[in-house]
Amino acid sequence: MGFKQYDKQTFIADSAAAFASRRITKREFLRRMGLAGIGFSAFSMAMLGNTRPFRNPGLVSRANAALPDDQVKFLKEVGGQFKGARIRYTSEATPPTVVLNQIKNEFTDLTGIEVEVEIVPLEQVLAKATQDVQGQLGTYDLYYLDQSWVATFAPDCVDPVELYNSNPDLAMPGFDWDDFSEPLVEGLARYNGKLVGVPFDIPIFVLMYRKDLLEKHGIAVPTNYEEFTKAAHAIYDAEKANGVFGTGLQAKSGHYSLECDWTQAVWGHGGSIFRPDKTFAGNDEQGIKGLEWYQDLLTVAPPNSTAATWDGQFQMMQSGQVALVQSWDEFFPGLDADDSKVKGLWEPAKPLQSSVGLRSVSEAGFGEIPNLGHQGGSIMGLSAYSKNQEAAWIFMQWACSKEIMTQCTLAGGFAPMRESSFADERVKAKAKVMPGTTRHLDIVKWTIDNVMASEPDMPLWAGLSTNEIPTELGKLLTGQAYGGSAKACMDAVAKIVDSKVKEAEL
Amino acid sequence: MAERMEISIAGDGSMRRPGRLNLRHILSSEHPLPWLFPVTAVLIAFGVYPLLYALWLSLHKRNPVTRLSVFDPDWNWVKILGDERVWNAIGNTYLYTGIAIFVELVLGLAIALLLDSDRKGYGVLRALMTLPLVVPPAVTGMMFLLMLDGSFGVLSRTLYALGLWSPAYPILATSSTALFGILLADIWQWTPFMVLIMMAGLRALPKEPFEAAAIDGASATQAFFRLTLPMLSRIIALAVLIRGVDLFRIYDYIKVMTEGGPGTATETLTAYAGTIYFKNADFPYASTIALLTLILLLITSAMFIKIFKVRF
Amino acid sequence: MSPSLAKRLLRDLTAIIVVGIFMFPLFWWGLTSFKPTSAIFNKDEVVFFDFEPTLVNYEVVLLGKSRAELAIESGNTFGVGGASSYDSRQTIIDSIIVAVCSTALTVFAGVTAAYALSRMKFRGRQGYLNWILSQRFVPPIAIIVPVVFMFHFLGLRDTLLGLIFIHTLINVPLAVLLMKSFFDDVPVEIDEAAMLDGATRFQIFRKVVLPMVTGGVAATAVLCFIFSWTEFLLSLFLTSSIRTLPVKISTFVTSTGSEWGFISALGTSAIVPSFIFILLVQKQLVRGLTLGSLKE
Amino acid sequence: MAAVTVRNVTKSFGDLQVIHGIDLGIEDGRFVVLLGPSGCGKSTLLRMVAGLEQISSGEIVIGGRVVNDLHPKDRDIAMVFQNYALYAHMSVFDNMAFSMQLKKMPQAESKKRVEWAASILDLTPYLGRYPRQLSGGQRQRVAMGRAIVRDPAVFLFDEPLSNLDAKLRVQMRTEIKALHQRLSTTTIYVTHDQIEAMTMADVIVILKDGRIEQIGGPLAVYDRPANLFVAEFIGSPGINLMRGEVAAENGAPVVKAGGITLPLPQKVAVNPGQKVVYGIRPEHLRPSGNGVGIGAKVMVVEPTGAEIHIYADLAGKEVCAVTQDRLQLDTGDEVRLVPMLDRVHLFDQATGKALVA
Repeated sequence: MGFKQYDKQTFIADSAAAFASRRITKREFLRRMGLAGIGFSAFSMAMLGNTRPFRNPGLVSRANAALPDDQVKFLKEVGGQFKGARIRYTSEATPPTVVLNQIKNEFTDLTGIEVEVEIVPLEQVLAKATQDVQGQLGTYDLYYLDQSWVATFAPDCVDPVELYNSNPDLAMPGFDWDDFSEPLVEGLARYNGKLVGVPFDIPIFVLMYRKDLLEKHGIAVPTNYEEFTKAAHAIYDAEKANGVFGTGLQAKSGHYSLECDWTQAVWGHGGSIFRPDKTFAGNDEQGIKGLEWYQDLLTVAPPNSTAATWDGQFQMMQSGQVALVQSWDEFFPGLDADDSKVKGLWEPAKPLQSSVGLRSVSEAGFGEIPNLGHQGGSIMGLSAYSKNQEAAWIFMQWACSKEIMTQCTLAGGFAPMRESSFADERVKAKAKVMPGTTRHLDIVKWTIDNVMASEPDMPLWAGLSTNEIPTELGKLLTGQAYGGSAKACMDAVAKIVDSKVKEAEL
Repeated sequence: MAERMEISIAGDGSMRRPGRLNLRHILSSEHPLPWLFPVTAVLIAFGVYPLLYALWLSLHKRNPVTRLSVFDPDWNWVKILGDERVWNAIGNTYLYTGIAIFVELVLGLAIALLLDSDRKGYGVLRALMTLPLVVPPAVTGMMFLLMLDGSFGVLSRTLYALGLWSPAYPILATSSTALFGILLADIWQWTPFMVLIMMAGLRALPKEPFEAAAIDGASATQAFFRLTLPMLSRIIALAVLIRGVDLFRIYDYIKVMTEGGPGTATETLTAYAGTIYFKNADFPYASTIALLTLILLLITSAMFIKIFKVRF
Repeated sequence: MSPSLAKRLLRDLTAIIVVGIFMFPLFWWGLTSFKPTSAIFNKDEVVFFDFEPTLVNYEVVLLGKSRAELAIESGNTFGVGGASSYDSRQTIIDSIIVAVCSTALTVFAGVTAAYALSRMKFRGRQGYLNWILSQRFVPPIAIIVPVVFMFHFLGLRDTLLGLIFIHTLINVPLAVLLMKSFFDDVPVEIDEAAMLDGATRFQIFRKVVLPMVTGGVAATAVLCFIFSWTEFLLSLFLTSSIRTLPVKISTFVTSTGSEWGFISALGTSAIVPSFIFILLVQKQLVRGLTLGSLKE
Repeated sequence: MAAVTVRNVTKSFGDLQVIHGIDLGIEDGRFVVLLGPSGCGKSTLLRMVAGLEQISSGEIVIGGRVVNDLHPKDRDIAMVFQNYALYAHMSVFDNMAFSMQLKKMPQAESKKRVEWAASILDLTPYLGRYPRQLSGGQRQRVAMGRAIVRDPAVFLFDEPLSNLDAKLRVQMRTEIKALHQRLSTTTIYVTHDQIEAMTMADVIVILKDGRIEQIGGPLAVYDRPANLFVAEFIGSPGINLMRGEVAAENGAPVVKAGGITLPLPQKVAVNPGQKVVYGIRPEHLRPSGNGVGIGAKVMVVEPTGAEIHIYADLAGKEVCAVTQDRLQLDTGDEVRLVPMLDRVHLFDQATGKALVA
């Protein structure tokens, strides 16, 4: 043991501290890390070069370290019965899943259950999960289900609360179902009265703005859609010479991100996607107003917005290209990352108010909830066709337990699902400008509790929201069709959507 | 006769009577069957069944709510005829295939002529030229996505700086140019393939006709158009066929770079099939589009083979 | 009558520039893999060399360094024992196994069939050849659903063997076509001479004709290797825990950002094996790609 | 050492019959040349003997054994191909030893044989080389060496010299002949080159359209062609042919052709009025210096050294005369030509068959 473990640790820690306080250069830091024999691990990545907004795990304790004793005992004893089982979970690379993938071995340490997390892009998750349920193959034990698919997969998942109550032998002590944020359970996980899974991820629209730029030009933080437009134009006019745009959009044609932007624009202008009679409402007066508002924003956004998804939008924000964005809260920790050009310059704010008033749930269709905070949450669902259902169920309870969920939040700075995580002292301690910051979470919690919106719950929605609607929107926004007329585009979408709904006999 | 060596080649020999079913003969190496068995087995096991299944799927109507498929042979095939996006995709497919083949062929031939030299260093250049071929197409797509990024891409930025392009129209985000952005990736990756083929063609050309032409006073240009091109015509036709088949089924680049967008500006048949498959999970309809692609490809290539008398 | 020096220089220059243009994307890609994110996405300028190079991307994808590893090193951190989802060592091994085995299988099946198609006369030969070739026309997307179901029931889903089979399926038409052209180039009298010398068909194939087309076999093998190495769609759907390189790279595109550093590092690494292969048999490859169409 | 008998052999490719019932007996030790224009079926016939082509009907007997259904390797034959068909990846030694290796002959034995063959063919210095390192003639010798090491009952040659240049061809021709005289193995040799056939053959078999036109010794087929085809095919420059009608003149039969009168030998059995073709080989058409003979106008004079070829217009027909006399003739000169009567060939116009006994 030449270079003693202890020495190594102190050396790393010292180097890191030195680097953090800019006493040594990056290169010197990397050299020292190399000397320490760890190469460039997560730590140096966190310090040096990140693309992921949430990727700032910091140095926190082991995930299981603070797990209550009764839960540890449960995992060891009950989970231990399924030692050797291998369960599989397919998911998009959302922040909680990525963290979960990193810490899953701690679960294996306790139970002996092997966990495989298959991370693939969003639509592949859909296709793979669809294939799995179509053939009832049982390839996956756990599904990642985007909220827009919940209706589709409702029949294929086991209701977790029912399972918890009906099978006390496998129920994790102290799980505390009531701790889950009520709007999330209702808005994300429940379909037709059935709980399809456990809320697992909740990116939600909030307003984010460049404090420095707004102050520089004496512009107040916008609170509604009209003010947002005005502020975006003003900044664009003043800063375009510096390559700074008013806003940045995730307007990639044919992509779900565009649909999200559009949906929020429609809701914010008093519209909705569907009417109670299940016809498409995007082409009514409010809907068109919303779309026209969005078209106008494109003129002050980087032209590349029409090729950008959330990924591109985040790059615009992180590189300092845009000043005002209403988008996913989960970008926020990345904006405070060390490699961000705008560290500490962004501030979160409540989502924009609607000056015309929102449409009520009863005025919309398919369980759609028009509101100010568009969410793209997802749930973890337990497959009804799983061949290792018990083992998977135990893993699901571990992954969704208070402590582990809090740990995930701590690791990535993204919004938690549980009230207790929001209140956790460790989480609160990170509410400052730092990698993996949680300083936006107050706003996020307010948004979830008060103005969280939900897209329609309907089996066709997965297709409509990722194909038909954003494709036609893309035609409009990139000038392929409709000659810039929002009305023409929305009428065309209405025709397509209505015929699909009719065809499906919904 | 002293040097004559005694030898007797005995042997009853294998009987080779035509038209008689002789198991021993069929299973011997004299019969084609054992030779063709491995390929046939692979194709039947993994090729025939999936295709028949796809056909079977295309004859079903899928209910997105119940997820049940009911036999309704006309449903998808009637739907496909009335689907504007299919017609748009057919147009895009042919456009994409046509442009890519033309450009890759012309460039490939030109570069092959340029690099066809025995002088020192040209071997290295030729080897480098093959490099793009080994990049996975999905990665090529990402590579060009990054380089063509309207805000940060090196190619976009260079074009802006040279005043050749306006930042207001990002190549991949503008419906009239997106297809060319994808073509750029395709051309980058596959022109080297054409270079290889054309190089082989050039190297195999006989010298005499060129010497004769030079004596007849033909210029280099004349010799190229009157001799080189006609003599390469067969290999060109074959190259076009091979490349065309792959281009017609183009998927990776489009998927990675534009997903068929903006709007439907770059949506080819396979891209559309992919969209229906992945996003709408309408497997029967996706199968129908994929089969339509296959049918069009078979017809097109059969016509091509006939017209240009391609031999393989 | 050699061209003037100026002309030669002009040609050399043009050749270098053209090849340079084709090399640029690779150069850029490689460069990106050493860049920190801030140098990849810089709103003000395109960053060429003005950045602090980092090896972190390679260490993560090729050496498996991860956040978790740091956690172990420092003893008290979060996520002990976790695997980095960017560690691609297993991916590279799996990719090589799949590509090598499917290439071997493809070449074996293709070479034997091509020999028969080149040398033996039997009814339906042309039809059979057309059938093999038409397999290459099938869009992969058409067979995903059936193959997934089929593989599930055969137990081949998410196995290396399944991938090997499916890559063999998509490559075998090309292998047959290529190898047939190579066999066609060998005069049939060779077979006849060997036959008179007392060789059986198999001996003729094994001892006489096959050794004469080793270059062709090499060229075929390289193409099959490349196609297997780069295949994306079917690999994606037939696997979940096994990941081939293109599939793995595609998972670096996430909901909150694409890991361009990792993507470019693994992408650059993925080029190396195929390029080595291609260099080894470049001559045969050039020859092989003509598919015998030069023979009059 | 074997006789070869071909009995009523036919060959069809689909509907196309290419060999029409051929009968041929080849005695042991003979050198038989199959001669004919391309497409006459000579190669097909050879390949059927080799077993490389199936026969459609009939029988082939080698050394008393019916070999119809026998695999080529079991027919006790060896064959030399036009393109040599050497195994490019094997050395000269291995090329020759291959058949013995297949039979698992002891190494020492096969080595002895290869060296024996190599010494016969002057290949000893080249045993370690590969075919690509050899000249055309050497390759041809390797191909022959490969055949002779096996010491087969029958050698088959399929136009073995046509890929060689003229000088080499003459040389190889002699070598093959010498080899045959040395080994006395039954040989069937296919060529379209009549000189090869004439110089090498014991027996020439002339084929046309899948049928045998004539079988005979080289001089026999030259001097006594059985029909017009053979007469025309053999000989260079070719035989002069004139269509005409038998007439009697001064009590002697003559042939009237295009206004001229061609003399016939007395004994010929023809009837006046019979339509015939009159044939005379160039060397039997003598220019006369004394005013007798048939007048013709010189068109071209070609001295070859040994002889002079005179092409002349004879009543509107071009004829060739060959003489060893040093005649001073120019284009346009009048020359008188005299056919040697005992060398005249007469053929029936309708059947083409020879009329002179």
